Amino acid sequence: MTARELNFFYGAKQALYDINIDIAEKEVTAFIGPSGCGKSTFLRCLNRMNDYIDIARVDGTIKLGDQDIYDPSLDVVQLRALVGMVFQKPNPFPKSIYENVAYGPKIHGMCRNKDEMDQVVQSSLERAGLWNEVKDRLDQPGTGLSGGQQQRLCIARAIAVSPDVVLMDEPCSALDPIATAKIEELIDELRQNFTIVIVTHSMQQAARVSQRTAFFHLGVLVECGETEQVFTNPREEKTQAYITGRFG
Amino acid sequence: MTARELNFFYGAKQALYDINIDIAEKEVTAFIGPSGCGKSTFLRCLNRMNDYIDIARVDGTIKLGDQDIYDPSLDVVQLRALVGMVFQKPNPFPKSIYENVAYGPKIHGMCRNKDEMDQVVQSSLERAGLWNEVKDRLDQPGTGLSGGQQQRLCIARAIAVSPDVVLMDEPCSALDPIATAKIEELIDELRQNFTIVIVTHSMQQAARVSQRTAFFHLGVLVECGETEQVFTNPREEKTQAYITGRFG
Amino acid sequence: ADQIKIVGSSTVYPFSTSVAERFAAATKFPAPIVESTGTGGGMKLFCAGVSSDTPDFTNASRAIKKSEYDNCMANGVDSITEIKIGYDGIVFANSREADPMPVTKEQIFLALAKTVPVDGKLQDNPYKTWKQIDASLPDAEIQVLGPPPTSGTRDAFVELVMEEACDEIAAYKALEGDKKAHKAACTAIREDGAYIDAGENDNLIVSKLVANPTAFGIFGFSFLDQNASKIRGETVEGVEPTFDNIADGKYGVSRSLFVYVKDAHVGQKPGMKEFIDEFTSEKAWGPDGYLAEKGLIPLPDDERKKQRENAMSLGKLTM
Amino acid sequence: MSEAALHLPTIAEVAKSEAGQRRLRRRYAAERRFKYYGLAGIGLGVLFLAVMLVNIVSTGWTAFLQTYIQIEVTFTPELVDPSGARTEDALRQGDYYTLARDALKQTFPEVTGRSERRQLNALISVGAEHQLRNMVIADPSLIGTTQQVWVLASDDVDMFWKGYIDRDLPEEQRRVPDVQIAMIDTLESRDAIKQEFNWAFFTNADSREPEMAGIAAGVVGSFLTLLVTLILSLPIGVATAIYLEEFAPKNWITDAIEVNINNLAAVPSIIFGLLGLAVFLNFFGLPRSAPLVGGMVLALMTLPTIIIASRAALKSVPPSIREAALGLGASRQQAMLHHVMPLALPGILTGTIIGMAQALGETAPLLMIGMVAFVAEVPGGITDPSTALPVQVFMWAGSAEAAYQEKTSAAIMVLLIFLIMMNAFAIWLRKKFERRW
Amino acid sequence: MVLVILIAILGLAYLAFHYGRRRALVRPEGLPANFHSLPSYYGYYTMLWAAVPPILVLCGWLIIEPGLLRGMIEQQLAGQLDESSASIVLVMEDVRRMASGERVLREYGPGIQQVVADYRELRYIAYACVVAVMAAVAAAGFLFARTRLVPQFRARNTVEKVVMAAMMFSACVAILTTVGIVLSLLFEAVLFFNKYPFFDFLFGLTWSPQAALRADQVGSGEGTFGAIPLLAGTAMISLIAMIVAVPIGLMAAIYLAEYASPRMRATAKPILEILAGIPTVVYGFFAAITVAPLFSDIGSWASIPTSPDSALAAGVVMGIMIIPFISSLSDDVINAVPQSMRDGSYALGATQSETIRKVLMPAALPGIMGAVLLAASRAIGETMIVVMAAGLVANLTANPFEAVTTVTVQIATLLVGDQEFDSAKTLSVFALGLLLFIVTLILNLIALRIVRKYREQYE
Ligand SMILES: Nc1ncnc2c1ncn2[C@@H]1O[C@H](COP(=O)(O)OP(=O)(O)OP(=O)(O)O)[C@@H](O)[C@H]1O
Ligand SMILES: Nc1ncnc2c1ncn2[C@@H]1O[C@H](COP(=O)(O)OP(=O)(O)OP(=O)(O)O)[C@@H](O)[C@H]1O
Ligand SMILES: [Mg+2]
Ligand SMILES: [Mg+2]
Ligand SMILES: O=P([O-])([O-])[O-]
Repeated sequence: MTARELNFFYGAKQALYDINIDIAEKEVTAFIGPSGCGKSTFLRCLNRMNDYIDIARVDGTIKLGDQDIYDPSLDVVQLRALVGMVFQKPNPFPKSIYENVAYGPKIHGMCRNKDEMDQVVQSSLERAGLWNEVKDRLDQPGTGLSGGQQQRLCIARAIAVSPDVVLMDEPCSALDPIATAKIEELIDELRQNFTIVIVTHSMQQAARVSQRTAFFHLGVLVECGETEQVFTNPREEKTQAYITGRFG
Repeated sequence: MTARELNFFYGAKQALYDINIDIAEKEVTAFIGPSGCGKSTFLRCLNRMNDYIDIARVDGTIKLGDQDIYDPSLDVVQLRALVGMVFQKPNPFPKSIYENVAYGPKIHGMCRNKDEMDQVVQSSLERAGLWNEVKDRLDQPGTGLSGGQQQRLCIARAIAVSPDVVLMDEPCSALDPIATAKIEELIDELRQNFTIVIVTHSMQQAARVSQRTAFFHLGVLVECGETEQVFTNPREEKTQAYITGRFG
Repeated sequence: ADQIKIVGSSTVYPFSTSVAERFAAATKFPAPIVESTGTGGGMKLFCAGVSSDTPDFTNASRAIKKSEYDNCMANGVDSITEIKIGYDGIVFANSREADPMPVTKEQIFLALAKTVPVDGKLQDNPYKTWKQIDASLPDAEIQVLGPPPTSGTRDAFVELVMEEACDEIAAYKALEGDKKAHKAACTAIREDGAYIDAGENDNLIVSKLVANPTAFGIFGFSFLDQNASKIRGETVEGVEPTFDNIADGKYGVSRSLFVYVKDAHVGQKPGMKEFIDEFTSEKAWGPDGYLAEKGLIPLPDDERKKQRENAMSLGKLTM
Repeated sequence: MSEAALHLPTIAEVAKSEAGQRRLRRRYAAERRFKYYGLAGIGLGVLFLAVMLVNIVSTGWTAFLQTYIQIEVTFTPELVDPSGARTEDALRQGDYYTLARDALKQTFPEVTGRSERRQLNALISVGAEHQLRNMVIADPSLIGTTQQVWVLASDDVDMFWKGYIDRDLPEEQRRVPDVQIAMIDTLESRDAIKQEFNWAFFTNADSREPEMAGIAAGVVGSFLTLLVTLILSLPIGVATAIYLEEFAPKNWITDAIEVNINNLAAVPSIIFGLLGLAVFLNFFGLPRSAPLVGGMVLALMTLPTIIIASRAALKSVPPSIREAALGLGASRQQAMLHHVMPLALPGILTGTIIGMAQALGETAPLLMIGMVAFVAEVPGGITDPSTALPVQVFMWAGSAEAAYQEKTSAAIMVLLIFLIMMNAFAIWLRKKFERRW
Repeated sequence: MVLVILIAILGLAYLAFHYGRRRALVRPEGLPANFHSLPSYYGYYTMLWAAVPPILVLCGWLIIEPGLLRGMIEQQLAGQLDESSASIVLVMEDVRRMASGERVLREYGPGIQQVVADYRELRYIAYACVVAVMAAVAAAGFLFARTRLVPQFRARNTVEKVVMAAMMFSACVAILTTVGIVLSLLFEAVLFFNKYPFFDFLFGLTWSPQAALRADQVGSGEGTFGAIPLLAGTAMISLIAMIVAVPIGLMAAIYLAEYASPRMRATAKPILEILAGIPTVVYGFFAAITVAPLFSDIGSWASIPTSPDSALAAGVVMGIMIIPFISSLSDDVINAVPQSMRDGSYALGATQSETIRKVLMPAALPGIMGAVLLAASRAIGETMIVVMAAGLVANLTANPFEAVTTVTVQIATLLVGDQEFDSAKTLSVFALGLLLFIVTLILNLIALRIVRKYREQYE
């Protein structure tokens, strides 16, 4: 995905300034930056989740492949299927585990029959590393799982429609360290099949899971590059200041 | 202040285990540790703010000078005047700036007349480094200030009753970097007059402002010592792991 | 709390309030409070005792019952005076849009009784239309809206129409030996939907009749009087329910209305005597009086005189 | 990864396929339909409301006008004050009935026959007598003079003049016979009949004569009742809410209280009437028909509303405010009184007003405690017998005279205006003090 | 008299407050805040001790006064009573009036005049005693409070305990109300069940309270009181109401919560809520005059057995009334579903209606169920609409075009009916009231449980 000259406004307040970025395919890109710098806002621009905020306004282009995602001819419903999302707090639907995963394929009419659906559910749960833990209780509510399992269920749900890109907004910040480690492992595996964008507060986490890192500050994309390079040898002074903990 | 063999329970769940700590006077002590490790819980034990949680139960002793603060003969209201508190989110009363600062002295009957009160308000605001910014609008609502100013107002409010100890629970986590820097500066100044205990998520901040650091993990006080020493040469392996970002 | 307090029947309520209003305007006494509690409820309050918090008068759409009288006595209300104030015609009416349908009491009985004689044998009322009762009547479904069992109007209707008709029908003569069974057979009203209990609000009956021209209603004359443009009172036994016919006693379906006085309060509560005086004055209950205007059918002249004398001298009721 | 998964289509393929596009169109159609259902729901609700309002207003508005007739009155001393004492008492007892009749005779000298005279007398209201009486008492010098006086017409004339009675109907079917119509026509030709705004509707108490009936007693009765309700339910409700929300320990007693309150909010109002009858009237011996008892019953009914609203208001004050106060050494009650209460007050008031509005419209419990009374004088205190506005509506709805129908609707209009005003005030209050934390 | 005493007590309270406060203001030089609490708390403390005991005394006196005084002169009065034929109660009333200097209508002889004089004197003495006692307890309270006005005394804590007690008492009013309701119904209901067997009432299939009005009227006997037809009628009308209200209310709530712009929400919601604010008498009027004839026409046109006061008319109008209950409660419930649920669904490419139907509705279902049950209990207890628009005869029918009656209708009509008060007919009102209370109680308890569970789920 690429963004060009992207400006974003909440009413009169500008939240993003002239963002230009290329998000590499089948890699993990991490967004870091102090609180309120616009990471989540930008992430939500990528699958137009900001559409539902009345006062929000976007300027500039974001392309998925060759397709401008803000092009009126593009259907937002299908865009969201192509660009999945995982949230900060695990938010499984209050339905069974099976139905949670099957929800996406069902509404998009991706499966012709129950067998296909079963397959999709199973393979998604397998890819999310949850299958072994839940295969005997697919009909139990997803809300009954532990926090880490719930988050993996949400990831399974997101990848069940086989999207191109998966966006994750601080997916581990509500989890304990062990669950966090599991999710990080999973992200590492998933990048074989999906382009992944992850927002994180923890620089350690960014360093651990991402191949590329983008540093935001006050709505501006300060620096974007190989994770290795950004953390050891940042081009910008601000990045340097941030990662060494001089502010934030 | 000293705590001895302090155990704390939320109902059946133990949140703190055998805490023993001496908090040095006129110094800044920082509590660090991963989320949910009990930092806030312990801080709130120090001025008995946990009293109002129905299911909470405390075991062990905490002394302020020679006074056991959980002694039934001690009036909790007076304890709180001696041990002030500043919270994570700036929480000025929705009243004028003047009234915000004057509230503590008023309920404790500390001033005999308006003049005395004026003096207390002014000196508190001065010490909180806010006087110059607000002296012309003391009658305007405290909620109209910027976040950083609000937090300084809360500090002014806390020190207006001239407590011995000021507790701060992540006082900067809702603030932007510039405001954070100001508060940190202020804390540094205040320690001339007050004993300060600060909970922080940011190890950098702990390193910057504190003289002593205590590291909590899963309700246990793992290590407590000179900040310098804890960060450069921790005694415990867990501390080492935490400050180098291997978990949390 | 020095006003006169009146409770009791909803039927008498409009008349008592009329008197109360004139009384208040023409004298220096405060306006009496009139509460519509129903006859039974009124009796209970009235007989609760003597003291200025208890009612001074109660209205009734029937005479006081022995048990109520005893209750009064037991509670120290040892002297009450009965005033019969007039009649309330009970009419059998329907919408003006329908054709007139003169009826007899027997026809009404056959239409409404729970059991009727068929070929000399009593059985559950089989009639669905008026025509089945009598060939001269229209071929319309029987549908009669009337007062509920709780009401004094219903009671009077049963007595004056149903029982009288019943006495004329041969099939019931056989039962005469067993008084109880006879009564039961004569007074029970069918419950299969042809008779519709229509609540205490007679205005609603009127509007329901207007909406449904095949339906008939049973209610007090004053409602017919006020709604003459929309509804017609049917001729019963050849007599039309008009003011004069009822006053003359020609129209047979009417009942007496009463007011009871708590004698002990006369001389205690200001205005008691004057109120009785106003109620029993010609200007109020006479043929040209304002109560007649409200729909009260006056007593005959001599009866009025007797009632007034008895009332003014507080003749004590004995049972 | 299972091998079977390889056959599955990806979303990108599905989206591009013909079937996928068709499906998408169907989904959007469903979306639009669903939205219309929602709109229809609201529309139906609003439609019902509109129908009811139109219904009420169209029958009720004429009650705000009343018909008057001009007659020539000679204040004969023999009738007005036979004793010649000229004291107020003496003047009050004058024969205004005959005076009014004579005046009509004087105005229509051509009417002679007995029955026609009766029709003539029926032109004017009983109120005319009262009016003449009050004129004389106010100004005894009128005695002996002859005056042109506008007096209240009777309800039948009023109905006729307003067009509710069709003059083309056969005579026996209308309340106004031909003779009277002729008289009214005469009056019209002399400009001696007119319609005026019906102030009396607002200043008079109930009356047996529809043309004189007003809502003053009902309004004052409702006001007194609500006053009692407010005085009782507001402090008790707020104290309860504060206790439950801020101080109550979590135990079975608190639980019982909560369940009780929530249950009382949905207990049928008529049951509260039975409670009032049994406890307040029969057990405590409080006076019947009094706003005091009505207010007490309604207060019990309103309590849950106030408690629930107050608790919501208290809950919406962020805990940080309490913590701030407590952290400074305020006691819990001080924190409550100094900081939480002022912030919760708008919410509490909103709940209170809504509770009061409900209480204002309540009828059934008042029927049980004797507030269905004919009250011809505006009540002066909370122990005076009294009625209430909705009960007045109920009583008028059951009266025989056709003219009460428009009065009923008009009283409903007044009641609705009060209710809407109260609700609007509550909404305004909520808007004005709405705070996002 | 009482007023004067009350004013005196208030004055005393004010003085006591000031005294207490002043005492706490005095403090040794240079020692700020050495009293435990703020001065005004010492004021309140003193005030409570000085004012509450005399007020309690006064209340006690006012309760026993009439009986006490009357008892004291009744004997004397009885001796004089042959003078007048009026009952002792009335004479007593007159005596009290005369003693207070009011005029009475009756003429009384010197004997009674003497009683009046005695009564007046007695009352005078009694009041003097009471005032003396009050003064004594006030002084004692004050003096006691005075001994506690020392720095170590925790006045605030004590005052706060009193305030807390007052608040706890307020909280108990709700319980007292319920107890009052149950007792007031139970007492008379038991009388009813003495006359009529409990199980016949609960399971009887005929409701026909046609008790005889006059002794000679044997016919219908004491009446039959089987509650089933009433319950069935109530259920039918409520069901019709719910069938009208639930879809409309729910759809309106969904639109308001999910689609409507803030402007529309701000206007449409209050407008709908007016429907709930309209007095039920008005609905009753509307149902009886406008709606009932309409359904009656429809019924006859479709040649279904039809009654002019059909269950349908009352039910539909009641349904209209209930719309705002459903819509408001459901609106709250839908809003309580966390935004994260919506986000989750949108992020998977669901449209808004899919999100609502497949995610929000299932999530909100328990809450909506609770709302529906609460509204149902409202419908069951609604009185005025059915009193004016529903029937009075207890038909056991399933045809909504026919008339049925409800529990509340029977309560309202029987109680103001023609029967004596101790007849089974009138007493049955209380049995019905009890039944109604229990039914709605059960419904409410279930509904509240569901709603509570639901709230906890998302808290
Ligand atoms: N719905 C909204 N309406 C108005 N302003 C908003 C809204 N959401 C976010 N903002 C503002 O936009 C700015 C960027 O917010 P954003 O949530 O993107 O930051 P972030 O980098 O994700 O922060 P965090 O790390 O705390 O999640 C912030 O100043 C925030 O206050
Ligand atoms: N009111 C409460 N009731 C029950 N458990 C609680 C309560 N408050 C905190 N806890 C639990 O106690 C533990 C310690 O919580 P505490 O808030 O002290 O952690 P913390 O170190 O301050 O975390 P953070 O950095 O997120 O503020 C956590 O597991 C938390 O879930
Ligand atoms: Mg964010
Ligand atoms: Mg914390
Ligand atoms: O109210 P009534 O007793 O006359 O029916």
